Amino acid sequence: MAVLTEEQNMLKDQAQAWSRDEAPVTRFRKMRDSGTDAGYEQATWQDIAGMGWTGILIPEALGGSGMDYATFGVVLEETGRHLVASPLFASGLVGASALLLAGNDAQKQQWLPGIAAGTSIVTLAVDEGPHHAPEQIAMTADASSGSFTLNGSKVFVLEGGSADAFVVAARTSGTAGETDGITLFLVPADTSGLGVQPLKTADSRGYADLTFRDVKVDAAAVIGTADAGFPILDAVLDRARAGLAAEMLGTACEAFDRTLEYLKTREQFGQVIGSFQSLGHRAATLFMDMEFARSCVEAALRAIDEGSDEVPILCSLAKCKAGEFLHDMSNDMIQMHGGIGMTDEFDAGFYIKRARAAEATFGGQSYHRRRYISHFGI
Amino acid sequence: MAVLTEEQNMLKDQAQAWSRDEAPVTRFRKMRDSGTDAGYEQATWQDIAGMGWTGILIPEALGGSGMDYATFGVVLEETGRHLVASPLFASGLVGASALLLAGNDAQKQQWLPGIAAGTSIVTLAVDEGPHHAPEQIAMTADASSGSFTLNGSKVFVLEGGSADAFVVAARTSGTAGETDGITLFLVPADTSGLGVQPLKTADSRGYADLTFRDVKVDAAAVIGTADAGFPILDAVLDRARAGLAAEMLGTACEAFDRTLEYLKTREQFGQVIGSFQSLGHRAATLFMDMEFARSCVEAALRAIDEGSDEVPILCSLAKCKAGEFLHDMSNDMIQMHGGIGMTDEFDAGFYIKRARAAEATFGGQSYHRRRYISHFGI
Amino acid sequence: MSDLDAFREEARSWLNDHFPSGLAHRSPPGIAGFGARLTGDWKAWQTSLGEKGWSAPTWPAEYGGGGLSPEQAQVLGAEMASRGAISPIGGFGIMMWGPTLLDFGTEEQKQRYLPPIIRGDIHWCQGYSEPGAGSDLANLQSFAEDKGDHFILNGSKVWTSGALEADWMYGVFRTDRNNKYEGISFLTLDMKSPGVEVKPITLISGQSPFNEVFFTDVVIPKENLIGEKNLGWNIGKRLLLHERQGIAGSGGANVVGGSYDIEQVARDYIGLENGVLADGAMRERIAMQKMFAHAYALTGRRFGEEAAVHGPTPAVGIMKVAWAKDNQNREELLVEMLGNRGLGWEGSGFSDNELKTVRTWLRSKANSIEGGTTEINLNLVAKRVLGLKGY
Amino acid sequence: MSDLDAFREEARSWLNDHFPSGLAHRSPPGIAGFGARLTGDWKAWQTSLGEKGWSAPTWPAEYGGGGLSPEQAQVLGAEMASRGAISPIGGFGIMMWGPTLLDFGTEEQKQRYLPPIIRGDIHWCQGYSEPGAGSDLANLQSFAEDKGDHFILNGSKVWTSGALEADWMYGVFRTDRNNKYEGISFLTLDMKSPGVEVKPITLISGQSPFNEVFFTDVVIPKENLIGEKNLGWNIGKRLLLHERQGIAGSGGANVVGGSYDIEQVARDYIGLENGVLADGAMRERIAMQKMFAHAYALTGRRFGEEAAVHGPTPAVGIMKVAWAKDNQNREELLVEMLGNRGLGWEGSGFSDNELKTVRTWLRSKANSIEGGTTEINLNLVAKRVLGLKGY
Repeated sequence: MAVLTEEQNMLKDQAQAWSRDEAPVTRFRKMRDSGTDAGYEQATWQDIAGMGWTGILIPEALGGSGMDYATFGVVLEETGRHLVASPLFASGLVGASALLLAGNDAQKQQWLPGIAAGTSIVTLAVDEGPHHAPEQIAMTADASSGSFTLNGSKVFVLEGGSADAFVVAARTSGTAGETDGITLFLVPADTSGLGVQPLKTADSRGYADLTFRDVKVDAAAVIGTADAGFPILDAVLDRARAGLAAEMLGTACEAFDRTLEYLKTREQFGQVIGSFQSLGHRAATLFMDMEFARSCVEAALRAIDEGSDEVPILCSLAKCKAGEFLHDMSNDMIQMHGGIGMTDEFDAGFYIKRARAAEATFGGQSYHRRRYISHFGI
Repeated sequence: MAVLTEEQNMLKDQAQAWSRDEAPVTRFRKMRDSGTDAGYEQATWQDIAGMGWTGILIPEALGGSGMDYATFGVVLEETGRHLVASPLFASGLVGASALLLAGNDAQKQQWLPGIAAGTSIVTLAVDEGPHHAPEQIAMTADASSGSFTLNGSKVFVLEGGSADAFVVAARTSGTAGETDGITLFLVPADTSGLGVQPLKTADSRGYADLTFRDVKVDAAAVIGTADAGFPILDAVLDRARAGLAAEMLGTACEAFDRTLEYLKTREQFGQVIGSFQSLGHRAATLFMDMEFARSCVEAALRAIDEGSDEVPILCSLAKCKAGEFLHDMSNDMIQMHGGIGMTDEFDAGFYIKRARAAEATFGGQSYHRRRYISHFGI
Repeated sequence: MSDLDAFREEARSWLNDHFPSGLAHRSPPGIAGFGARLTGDWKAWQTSLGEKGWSAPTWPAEYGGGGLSPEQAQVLGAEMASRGAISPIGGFGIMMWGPTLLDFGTEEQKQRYLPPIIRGDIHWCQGYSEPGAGSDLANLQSFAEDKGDHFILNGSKVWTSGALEADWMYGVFRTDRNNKYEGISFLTLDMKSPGVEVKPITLISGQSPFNEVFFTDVVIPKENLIGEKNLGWNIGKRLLLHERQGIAGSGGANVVGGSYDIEQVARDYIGLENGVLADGAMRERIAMQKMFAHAYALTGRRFGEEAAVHGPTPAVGIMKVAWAKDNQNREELLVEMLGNRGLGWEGSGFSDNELKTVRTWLRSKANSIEGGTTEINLNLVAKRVLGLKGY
Repeated sequence: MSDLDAFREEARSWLNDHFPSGLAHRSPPGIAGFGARLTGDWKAWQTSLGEKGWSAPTWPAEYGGGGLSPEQAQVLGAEMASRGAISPIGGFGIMMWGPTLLDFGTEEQKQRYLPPIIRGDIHWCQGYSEPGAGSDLANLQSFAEDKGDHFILNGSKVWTSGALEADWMYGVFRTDRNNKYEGISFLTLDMKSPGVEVKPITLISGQSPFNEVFFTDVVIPKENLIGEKNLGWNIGKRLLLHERQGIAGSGGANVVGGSYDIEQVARDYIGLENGVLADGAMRERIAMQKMFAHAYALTGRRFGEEAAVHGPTPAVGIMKVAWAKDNQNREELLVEMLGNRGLGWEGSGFSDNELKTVRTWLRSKANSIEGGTTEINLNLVAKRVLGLKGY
């Protein structure tokens, strides 16, 4: 792991201890078994807000602590280990990033203190089809006399069922496939014509599909500039990808640790199964994948904090490498545990379900391979 | 291995004994070290012709034995094991197939007896770029007053330096990328304007690049019908692919057998290295690949003999699966042998060099994956 | 008319009289093979078939079997298949326990156990796996203490398919703690015995036919011992062969039920451009998946042809490994192609096919574990097929 | 002016006087590191550098070294780099044998061996591998029989880089046949001794710096024993650490020489359609290759940063495995993209880059064997990093 600052070390210790003691996977299981639509427990969410993690990125003047993405990553890695369910990532990182990057003062004043306090949940609504494809936005926002009318739908919006407001990417000009003509809007959840349908997903996280039927917002709802929203969206997405990659890294690291522990204790044929070379070599290879994924995730977060030109390429790299490692690790967690790994009573199922959902969110491995290589002119 | 007929069993025994005793890899090495351009020794070639393998496909009336492709495959598998270098495949299978499928009586009478006797070598000249792409033929054949003028080039023509005649695919109409407009010509090697440049390749087989500068042939040189040569070419290529896949299967099986033997005898840390699970499991997986490749090769040859509709799909499957197995096996042959596998003194280098050359010939794995899946409407 | 033709006439005539045509091409209700209780036409068909003994066509008639020759059984099978007549009598009793009993049981045991299996009256479950003994099956600990005329059984079994519905269990149990392999006995027990408790297992894919079974001072009469005491491992192993062949022989179809067409999913969820899948990398991966499945099918056919001439080959050991790999690859591709539509669990937000794909994908993860893990199977191939030492 | 600034001035001034400007940014002739005999400007530069001791900047001045502090050595390195001054004195002597000798040699041995290494007068080769001992290095059989005041050596070594050019060899030799590890001694020997025969090894990629070395009754004086008799294995292992770090630290570049740009090959041999590689599957494979290489580079950098604070981590064991995988994948992709242009061996039918790619591809196959096979390295990671037993 990267050399941490004192502040980061403190937050890491806090996140580690709290996740382990107060929000272990048993708590996630209880939430899952309760069948709640929200995908998280209010008590957990209040704990998180109380520790101030929701305000990590938000300036002190607006109720946050004004720290950086690398620090957020440290926390998400720990919560990711225990599959902690909450809108921390969707609102505290993604929603906040949109406002921080392009919100005007009024928008910031209105929403960021609430995000920091955990009293407002703001999330991003971008995709409209089964695959992540921000350039393919088709949802329309028709301008007339100073207001906009939104029509269309958004799918798989993270924490969509709990959100107080959505950052919505819609098309004010051009057609699907073009990056020009996209505008970001901040749309409160209670706006007339906006329908929210929560989804029951395999990973028990909170997602919702949204429908927009003649949803009217005024010009003050525009984040940034009309028609020129794509670069902002892209920047927000890259922050989301790096943050999610940190969470995924944590999830995969915990799967690795638990599996390694099993390899050291489970006996078959009179020896611990980790002593069988086919398993030991796979564990060593997964260790390599883990270290490589970590390097990429940390480099992406650092690049964001440093304002590097390499943000897009490093965020695609991080999301892809964390995704590859989590994919393989979640499969091998089951395989190396054998039959027990297949039972719902054991936690491996939670890890593989979360794995595939996180992989698909904000672009899977295949998407980010294409995005990465497009930077090399082929 | 498939259940063989009595005839096939006899030929298999003959090919096995002769390859092992008369044409082992040491003989190939001697040919390589001699630096000959031809890529084979005359004595070997005369042996092969003497045993009648050159005439396996050719009717008895024309000097052959009128057997089938499955039988040819049995022989090629055995010669492939020992990397036997000769124009048997290029002429006895590929060249003969073109004439058998679409040659007129005069052409058959003129060339097939010589092919069967080994006194004529006829080979196929199809590709013009670095990758197999029969639809991309750009070489032109301009018709005027009953004759054709050929201009362009052909690359990597198997046994091109030794051939007495070429089956040349050229374009009489249309443009590169279209299947219509291709015509096959039988062009003697001594035709004026035809240049032959032998190549020194890593696998020491005989290949040549051809250049055509105003090469004139008359209408009697057309095989089949002008402009409608592609279906014939495709059928010839499928036979070539299945036959080459059989040879590749033999090459890979020998690599497997030698490696397995090494795993059973080489000791490290006081035990045979095959007892290390990481090597044993890889050997078991390679065994699976070997059995799967065999099933595909045998099915493709059988489909040709039965005139099945599935010839294209099975030939692509066979070439791809034999290619995948040979690719992996030739890599693992070196890795499992360790340092000795890297020395020119040992034979593994011959196997990996032959592997990549055979993989690239008449379409590599990637080409055949595309061709296979195109049959499923995606 | 040959004897076989005569038999064909007999079979046709009997099926005309006894097979309810309304059941044509339908599968028996309940979890296939785990013996649901039948009613109506299905019950009538079960009774006819069972009384005729054609639920176990080649078993000796003296135990209620059909007493048919293999050739006759083939004719019967073809006739039933041609009219879509599926036997509702199956499961462990027919597939594994009966054949094993014919080899290893005493005359008395055959008379006692076989007729109700053939009639489909008694449903069996198989007590093999234990929590502490996964791949190392013989490391089982459930202990049947010898009390003279009976055993007292304590311990537990896991992965017991159909235990909730079963009337009886056969299985392997420890009777000597000092000998790993020669301390195991093959016993049967009535699932209604006091001290037997069954707890269903939910899998990561949802409900399952699997159970845990707990034994607390369960009394097992000595007459329920099959073979000799402490020498039950050989009987148990023989039975396992049937299990592995049964699983790998299902030929690429997943136990949960086939997933839907991969090309169609590609078209619907990724889309074509100029008649070709828009994602070239995914197109290659689909090709690889389909070509592997094709090679698997051709290999199964070839092994069959060769076995008919040369006898069985140990090379079939690779088929179980390949089957698991094929299933898992295909399901991963399907879930990836579905994108966020491949993450649903229940509810109206997803189509039935989407929800089914998710469950099938999760269920497929067991394919490389059940019936011998991929690792164990590769060990077996390395040892038995390749002749390598140390496995 | 700080002491370091003063030293910087001194270094600049000395380099101005002694480094022949015509050699700027040029590599020494001959096989790098294996000590070609130099002439002209190169010889003059060697002599100046060697006499100053700056070919081994941090080695004690009493043995002819530079006697510089690590900080001074860093300054010197930066100054040399900035004017493109490359030291022609290197190889095994400087990189591995000298540092080991400083730890394990007697005063007399240091006085004897170090000065000519520093001056570049004596070129060393390393006698480790043997035909029968690959991954199991300690299984070496070359036997040095103790004859009182000398040893008599018989046997052979293999994979000895630069043996043909070397003046001396250091290496590990068996002195006790009854103890595997505690029966090995670390010896030096003059390559001109009677009974030493060197035979170059041709690789599948062509010529190589490797040799076999045969010993027939070679006399080795007792004074050539480093450390104690039979306790040379620890010295040998220490040296190996340097070798592994050296190989993995070369950072993705192949020993034979870098291959050419993968994107350019893709453009030239496959081609673009609408600015995107025409083959989508190959495009994804190239992306995976480049992303792995990128992750490898980032990991190397991170390990460096962490080591500076927390000290070295055994996790670097994965870097050798990754390096080999990266090289081999890249070379396979290149050869595949070249198609039939990637099958040339020599002659005018192929471009220089094409021919070089084929050789580099073949040479890369050794990357997972040399300096510890991938299998051995995975064992080491399993044992030392993951704490697994049985490796």
